[in-house]
Amino acid sequence: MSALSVHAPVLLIAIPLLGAFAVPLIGKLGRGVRDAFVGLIAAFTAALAGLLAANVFGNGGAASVYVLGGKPFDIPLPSGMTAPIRILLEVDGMSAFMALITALVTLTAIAFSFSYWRERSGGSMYHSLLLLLTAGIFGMELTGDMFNFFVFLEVTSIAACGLIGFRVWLGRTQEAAFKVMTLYTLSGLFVLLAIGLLYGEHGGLNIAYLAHSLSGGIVDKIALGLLLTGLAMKAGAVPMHMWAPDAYGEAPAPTSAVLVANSQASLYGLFRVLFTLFGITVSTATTGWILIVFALLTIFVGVTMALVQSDIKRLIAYGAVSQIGYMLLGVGVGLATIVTKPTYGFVAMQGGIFHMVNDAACIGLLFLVAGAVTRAAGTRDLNKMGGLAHTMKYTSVFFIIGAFALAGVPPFNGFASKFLIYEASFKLSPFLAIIAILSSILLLAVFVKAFQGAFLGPKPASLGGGEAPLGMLIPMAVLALVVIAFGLFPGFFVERIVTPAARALWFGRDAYISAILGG
Amino acid sequence: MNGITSGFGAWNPIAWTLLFLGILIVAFFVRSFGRKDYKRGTGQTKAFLSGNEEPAAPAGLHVSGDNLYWGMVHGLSAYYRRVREWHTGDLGDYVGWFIGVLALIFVIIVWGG
Amino acid sequence: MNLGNLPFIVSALLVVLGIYTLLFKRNLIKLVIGISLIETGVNLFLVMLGYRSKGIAPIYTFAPAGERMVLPTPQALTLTSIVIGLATTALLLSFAVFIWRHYGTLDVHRIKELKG
Amino acid sequence: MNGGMSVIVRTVSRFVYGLILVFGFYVIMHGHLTPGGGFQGGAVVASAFALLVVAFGAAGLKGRLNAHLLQSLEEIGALAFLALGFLGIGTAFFYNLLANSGGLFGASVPIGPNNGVLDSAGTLPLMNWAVGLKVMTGIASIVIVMLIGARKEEVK
Repeated sequence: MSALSVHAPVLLIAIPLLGAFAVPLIGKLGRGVRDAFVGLIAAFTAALAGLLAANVFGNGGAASVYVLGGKPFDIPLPSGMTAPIRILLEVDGMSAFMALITALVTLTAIAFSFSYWRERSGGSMYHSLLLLLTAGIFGMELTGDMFNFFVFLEVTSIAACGLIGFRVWLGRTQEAAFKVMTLYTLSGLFVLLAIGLLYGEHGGLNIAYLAHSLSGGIVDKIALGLLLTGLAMKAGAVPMHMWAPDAYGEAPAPTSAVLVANSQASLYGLFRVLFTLFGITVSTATTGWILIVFALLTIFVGVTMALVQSDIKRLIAYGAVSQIGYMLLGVGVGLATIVTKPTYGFVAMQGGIFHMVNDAACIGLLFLVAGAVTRAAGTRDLNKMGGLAHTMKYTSVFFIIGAFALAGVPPFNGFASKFLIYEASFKLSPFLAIIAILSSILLLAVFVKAFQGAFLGPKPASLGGGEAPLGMLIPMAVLALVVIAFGLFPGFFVERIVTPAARALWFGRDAYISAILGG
Repeated sequence: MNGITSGFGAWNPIAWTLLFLGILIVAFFVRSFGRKDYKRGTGQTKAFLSGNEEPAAPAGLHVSGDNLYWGMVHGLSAYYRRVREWHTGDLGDYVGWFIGVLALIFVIIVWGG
Repeated sequence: MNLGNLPFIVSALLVVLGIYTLLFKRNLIKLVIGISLIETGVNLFLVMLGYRSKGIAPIYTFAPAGERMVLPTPQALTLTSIVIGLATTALLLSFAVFIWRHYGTLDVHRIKELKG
Repeated sequence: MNGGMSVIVRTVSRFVYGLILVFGFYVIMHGHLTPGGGFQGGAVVASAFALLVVAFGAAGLKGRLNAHLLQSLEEIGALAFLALGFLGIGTAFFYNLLANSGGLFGASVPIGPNNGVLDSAGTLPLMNWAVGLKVMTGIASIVIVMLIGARKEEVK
């Protein structure tokens, strides 16, 4: 293996961090130089994620460890006890899968931002925060250490809220940023409290070490409750979702796409805690059904609230909230059945995890379209828009692709993953599948409404609007291509990347532990 | 390679797309049997409203987004009134729901976990 | 009563007070204070985890020989958490400044443009 | 507040200012031996700036602290920290290349209680300096930004 692929996990965090700190300095050299630098950093990061994924999936998704600061990570203590004491990154199939999603979303969002921020000042700070957020998300996904997970969680919180409140000249962004920051901090503190409880009980911070020594006692259960609620809130599960439409709706459009990736990283943390950290030391029927109840509420409330929105970004934001529910449903069904391990449990896991990448691509595409539309039209109110399809032909096609894919219309990618979720959850209880299918149909209605409002009919004379510039169309086209490719060849992607990821969560607890502790 | 199976059902997008295209071709084929003697710009193209005259739409009329599905939203107004009141936008309520769910999860996990 | 558990009680009290502040106070600045209270409680809890009774500070420079030291890891965690708390508080306060400028109020019940 | 505080406060703070700076730099420099380090020392140094703001008011600060310069220094501090991390990439990220090497900060330290060797710990003291630079400039620019915010409100 080349040096680059050995160091890929840490470079995925360090390179965006380097970019984030260097951008304000390089920005003084001029906009062109800065954009080239940011583009280079983003492209290199995405290439590293690809390299990491190729390594891990070439290995069948087996867990590998990267030690920061030196070779041996278990220094034997004078008492003869060995414990992992260094900062570790641990990468298995699920981590690599999440890194791929993050790379896809951040690369397209950063490329889109170049055109989006062309006329505005402060672009250096904006790109700096975006790269910081990227580094934080990668950190959450790759770390093998609970405390570092908390640190990166807070890095993403601070960078995300900086981005939400970046446009200080709009009052609503400040309101959204304050609310989101309060909730993010609160959830972060409860996660920290849980980590403290686990540390006090077991004397370690490493995930594998903690997983090895967990016993399912009362302190562990309290820690589980804190972690579960805090991370579910940061993922945007109903009834703790109220911050999500504020955040996605008020953030600059390319940022909204990255915020969804951030929510998915919290979801990854939740799955990591439930499957790898706790696993079967607590009743998985209980935790699985908690996820399923969250999922049903999230799906239904998200979709129905999206139907009555008249702000295009808030409408898409509620759509994004509802999609988190599908992931929770798939993985929740998998978790609830992990003890008996029936076939449909693994299919549900595949569906829920496959839906993560599909949702990231579709929602990213839709938010980018919304950014292009609001920028062209000068308004976000669907009642004041209309007829934009006359002038924005490509953008409207991209909107149709994204909306159909998200609503699960065949042959796009959303259908492929929802198909797996429907079939598997029907096996557990038909009621789950009914809610999921019904909400999917409602979601199509939501996007028909948005499409009719924004793109069809005569165009009001007061409305601006020419086709989006090429710098915006290309990122949208990339995401649309991903949507179509995942839709037309789901078998290939499920076999190559989704199944190793699902296996790492469902079967991989012992492998994850033994990668660090051996044996 | 391109299809997926769930163990109880299967989904093959390529086959589905080919089938879709095939049905589309059949539909166009059936359509070609239609009458060719239809004339544009005559009364044949007018909407039939029980024999009444079609009212002229004011210029620039647009059925905006909120007009769609108003019937459904109206039908579900009992649900929507409640659920929109629930989204107060008050930060205290946001925190309250978080703490409430936390307490509930504690009870469930400590008892049932 | 065992006084060794007193700091844990204080930390729980701080967290509860902070949650109370977040739930029932209306001024944004007070909400930030509430967040800080919770944070202090959590930090106190963390730093207490490493305490051993009659332990000395874990510094080797000029340390008396043979004394037992408290555990340094939780102190490092607490320091990190304090650093993060500083950034969070600064960010929250600057949002509050801008909210005051746009809305002309700091009352959380009147800052509700985003709802429904 | 623009005019600053009374003569007593100003005189005392002029005197204390230097002491605070010295103490802050001491905390940064001895970060690898005693409690403290980059963040704590940087915060102490930044508190000296805050003292200036309180004692002399916004007007007294004019020309002394340049927000752009502070921001650039902050970025340089962060980049230096990352560069020190990359220094050891031959073995692993953050690998302490300089420790026990005999060169700069390369003296080896006996395990257990000792009298403190300043010239030890490899890249750690350098990282402390980098972090210290970042934190002192970062907090100082936060103070300045908040000051500007407060002054605009007074105008309003």
